[in-house]
Amino acid sequence: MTATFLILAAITVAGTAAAMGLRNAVHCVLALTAGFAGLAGLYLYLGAQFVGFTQIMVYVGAVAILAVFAVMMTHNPGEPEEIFSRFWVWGAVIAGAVFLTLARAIRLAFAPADATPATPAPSTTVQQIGDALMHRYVLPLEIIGLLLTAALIGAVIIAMDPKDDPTLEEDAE
Amino acid sequence: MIVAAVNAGSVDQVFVLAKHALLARTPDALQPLASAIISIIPLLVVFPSLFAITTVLERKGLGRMQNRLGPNRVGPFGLLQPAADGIKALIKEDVVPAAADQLVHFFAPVIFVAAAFVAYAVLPIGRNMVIVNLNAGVLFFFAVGSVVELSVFMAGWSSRSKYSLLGAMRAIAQMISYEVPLVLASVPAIMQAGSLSTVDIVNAQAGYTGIWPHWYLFTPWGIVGFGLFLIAATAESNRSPFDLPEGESEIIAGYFIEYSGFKFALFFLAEYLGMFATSALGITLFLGGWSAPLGISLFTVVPSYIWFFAKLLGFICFFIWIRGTLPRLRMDQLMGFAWKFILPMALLNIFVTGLWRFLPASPLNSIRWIVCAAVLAAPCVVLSMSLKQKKKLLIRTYHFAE
Amino acid sequence: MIGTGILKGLAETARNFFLSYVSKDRLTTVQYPEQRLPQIEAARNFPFLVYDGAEWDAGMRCVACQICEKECPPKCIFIEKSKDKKPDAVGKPQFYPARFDIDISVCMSCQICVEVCPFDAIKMDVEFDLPTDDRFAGLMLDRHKLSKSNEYYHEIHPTEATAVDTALDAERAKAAAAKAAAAAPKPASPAATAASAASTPKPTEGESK
Amino acid sequence: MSTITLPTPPVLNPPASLEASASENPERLLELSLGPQHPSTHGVFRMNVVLDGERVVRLKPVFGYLHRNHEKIAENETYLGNMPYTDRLDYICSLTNNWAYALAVEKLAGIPVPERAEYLRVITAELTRLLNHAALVGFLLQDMGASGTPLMYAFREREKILDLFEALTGARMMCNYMRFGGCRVDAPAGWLDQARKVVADFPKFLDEFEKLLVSNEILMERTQGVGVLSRELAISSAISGPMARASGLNYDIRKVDCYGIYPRFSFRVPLGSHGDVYDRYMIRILEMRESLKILEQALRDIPEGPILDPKSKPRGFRPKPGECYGRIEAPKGELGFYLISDGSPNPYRYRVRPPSLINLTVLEDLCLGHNVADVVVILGSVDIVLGEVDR
Repeated sequence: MTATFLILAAITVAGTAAAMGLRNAVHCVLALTAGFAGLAGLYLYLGAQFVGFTQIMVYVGAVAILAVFAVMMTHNPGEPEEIFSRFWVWGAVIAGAVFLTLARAIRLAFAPADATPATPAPSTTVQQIGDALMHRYVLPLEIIGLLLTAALIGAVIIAMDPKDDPTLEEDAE
Repeated sequence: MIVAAVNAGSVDQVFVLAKHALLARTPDALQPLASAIISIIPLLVVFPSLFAITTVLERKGLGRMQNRLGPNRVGPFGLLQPAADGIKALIKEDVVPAAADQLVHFFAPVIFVAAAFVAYAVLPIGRNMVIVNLNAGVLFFFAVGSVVELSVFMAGWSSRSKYSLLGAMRAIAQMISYEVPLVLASVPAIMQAGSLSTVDIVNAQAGYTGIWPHWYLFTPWGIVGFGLFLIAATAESNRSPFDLPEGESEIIAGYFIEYSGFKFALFFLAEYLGMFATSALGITLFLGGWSAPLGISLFTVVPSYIWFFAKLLGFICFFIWIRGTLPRLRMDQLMGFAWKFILPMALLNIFVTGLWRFLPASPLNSIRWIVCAAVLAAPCVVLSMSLKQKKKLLIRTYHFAE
Repeated sequence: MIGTGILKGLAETARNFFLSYVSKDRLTTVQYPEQRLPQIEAARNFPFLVYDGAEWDAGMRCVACQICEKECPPKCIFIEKSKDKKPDAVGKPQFYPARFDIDISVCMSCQICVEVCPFDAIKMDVEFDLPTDDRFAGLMLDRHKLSKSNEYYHEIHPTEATAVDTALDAERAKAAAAKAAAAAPKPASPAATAASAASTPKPTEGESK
Repeated sequence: MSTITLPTPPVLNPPASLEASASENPERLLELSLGPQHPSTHGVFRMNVVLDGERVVRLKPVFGYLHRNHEKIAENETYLGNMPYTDRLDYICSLTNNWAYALAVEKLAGIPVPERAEYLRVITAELTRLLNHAALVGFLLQDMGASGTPLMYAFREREKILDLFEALTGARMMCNYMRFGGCRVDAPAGWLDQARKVVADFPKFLDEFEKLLVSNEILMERTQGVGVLSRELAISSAISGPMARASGLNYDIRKVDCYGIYPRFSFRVPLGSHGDVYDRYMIRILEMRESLKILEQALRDIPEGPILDPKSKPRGFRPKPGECYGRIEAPKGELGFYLISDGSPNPYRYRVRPPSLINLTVLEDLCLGHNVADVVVILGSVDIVLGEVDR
């Protein structure tokens, strides 16, 4: 429970809590990004450098920008939204269920009597991760690659403007 | 000679020895914290002062290119001009537009400068003078680089002005679409060095054959990689032919149009720091980091950090030279140029590096040179020929009427 | 090839960069307050009134004929005639302006007043830094501020001043000759001069008081 | 008393295709006001631009910020008193404005002009053309982002010409030099040699300019095919000057009217074929070379002699009643003065045909479909000066 861990944990929890509580949608998204950054700090603190950097690059760099884009472009900050929507009851029930399952899973993981303090994982260098990707997990890597390209092309077609899409014009005539 | 060597050694390591001396005095409990702070403080001093010198260098360099003098009123030869600019930035009123979103408007430059500074953690300035030697150093650099876009958009959106929104949209599109070629242009150096850590990459380029250094620049894929890296770096730091986000003549100042006073100065500081960081990475990957350009003893005596800053100065002069000459690209051309020309070339370059690595070694590795150079030159020739057929970019002839 | 145009442009700016340290005609910057460009002779800024001799009030050439006031396009000259007379440049007693104001915030230095003035009384000055802290009175130059000596006129516009002076000397010589001729046959026709003096208040011949 | 019903003003031709797309999803469009305080509108000029993303959907020029009631003032001024005001029309080329006004009044009153004055008029007018085209090409490249370098080269050359004007007329930009029937003051000693030296040095600057940017790929990319003006549209909108010649229209008033002594000089008129910004940029550079040819010939055989017939009095000039329209090839296009005289010292009606304003009417047709960066470049290539547009 060293000082850095407390700080990083505080940032993550505060960020995610603020993401839920703030009134202005844009502030929520930025608070969420702070939460992601806190999480990345935790990974680095545990010595998992590669995961930490990818977390920063993917979540803070790309996902956050996507979310900020979406919120800033659609929300006009004029009318304030009310905090509690009518279905908050269902929300609470589902949240409770999720929390219980997670708590049980963590407790089982530490079944042996002493909950030893979290020993940092053996510091795996990027080299080993690269080898693993290229040898044992090469098939899933290729499949995910294929999936991502397909998704990318799909997104481009959806976003393409109907005006300058040649295929549509033929049907129009 | 030995005395010279010892002196050379000690002069080169003077900062490292100073740090150990300081550390010896601090109590053990504070040891890790003190060592971090001691290595960060010179960074916070050196690079902003380099920013100050660059602003003078830029204005005088541009001036001379335009046959005028450049600032020479404040201090000898205008060298105190950055001090004057700094004071002006501090004194000027910090206007925040009424409709602006105060919090986001305030945090944008803060995050921008923070991200710019954090990127220096992995850059080796001299022999074992790197703040932290991460074994995924280059990945860290690009991860932090991607945080900058978030702050640009926060600035653009929160100032609630149409011009800043247009500027922010352009900035995001440009940065994202040039981040990919930047990463792919640096992959060949990583492949050749076999590690992501910047220190390993510099050590891999250390040796000399005869007097020629083993820099990655002197290989066919190195030249092309360096060229692509340079273009992507200019675009990434919003410098001249790609300075669309703050196209003065079109949308006035882009995303930092509603900033004034010290926040405006912070944006400039962050932009220049970003430029230095990307050039420093370019030096590390292709120009052998802090190693001397020639193997002769006269050069190797000079301390390593001097070479690093000399190369950085070379980069800065190149950026200023480009800024003084080239007009700006338009938004769609800029994107087309990135996705249609630089990205394919970067991918081809990675393939050629692989080729280079597994071709049989031969005297002066001439075979590898010819094969790789041919593979790389082919698309450029094809491209310029296709442009000619499509009658684009043609110098026209005019007929005259009597 | 694709990049040659850009390289040629870069070479051009590099050439200018290094040449600006060497060749003089390229670097034309003049550090204004310390160094100044040589004054071009025909330059003109705001008008001034010329006076001959030492005393500005008596030697003023202007005879308040108000032609310049009528002809000035932006109407920035204001003249009040004097009641009494004084001898003008040629020696003939003429009116003189009791008040002659030019509002140099309105004047656009078009020198039409110089062109239409029959007495060469108003010329264009070259003085251009006239800072003042008062927008209205500071920019309304009165008679005293406007009048400058003929020597000053020779200093700023030498060729033009000499031409004006030769014309004036010729006129003075002609007037003196006319006076001498008028004095000689005086005994012959005293009645004619007496009659003409009574009828028109403005005497026609150059009779000095 | 029958009420007078005013005819409703005809709606200017709304581009049908755009109306449809604009009304289709109005909230997608961003209405942006470029100017009047904008770094690249060459003066106080506003453009109400409706953007779809970065593409221009509608553009409404708004001007009048610099309207100084020039023509009404002229009706209360004498003929000579108007001459200094013509300097302020197109404040970059004051001498061609003076010449156009002097030409109109001379045609109205039938005043002959001596030989030396005609030569001085051609020399000063062609020097003004060099000045204007150099400054314009510099500004065009400044709008495109070449941060000031070409502009500084152009202004360095412009300074030499302005010094010539100051030595001749007394003022750098507000020359007020031409009079009805000649010029106000003769060239001082050594002025003609100085002029010959400036004209001899000018090609060096033009070569430097062409090497710097003409074959530059980025410039070609940014200007070729941008803001295309078709020949028919140019003819129907009365476009004149380099903008019309860039669309292939062989119409140069120096060749059409042969006013002054232009027939004596041999020079050619460059014509473009595409009518886009690149052509307008190149036409102006080629025109500068033609002006240099005229200047060399004029400076070579300028005769001695009077510059104004001595008996013409500056004051009390009363032309006989009548009307006339005098026009010249100003650097921006056909600059004309239409005068009606009723015999009094003040003109009854004084109308200026401003080439910038008339060339500006087609701005929307040039800019449709391009994006914001091009609008600025197209406006730069139209070469407007707000003094002349607003009068």
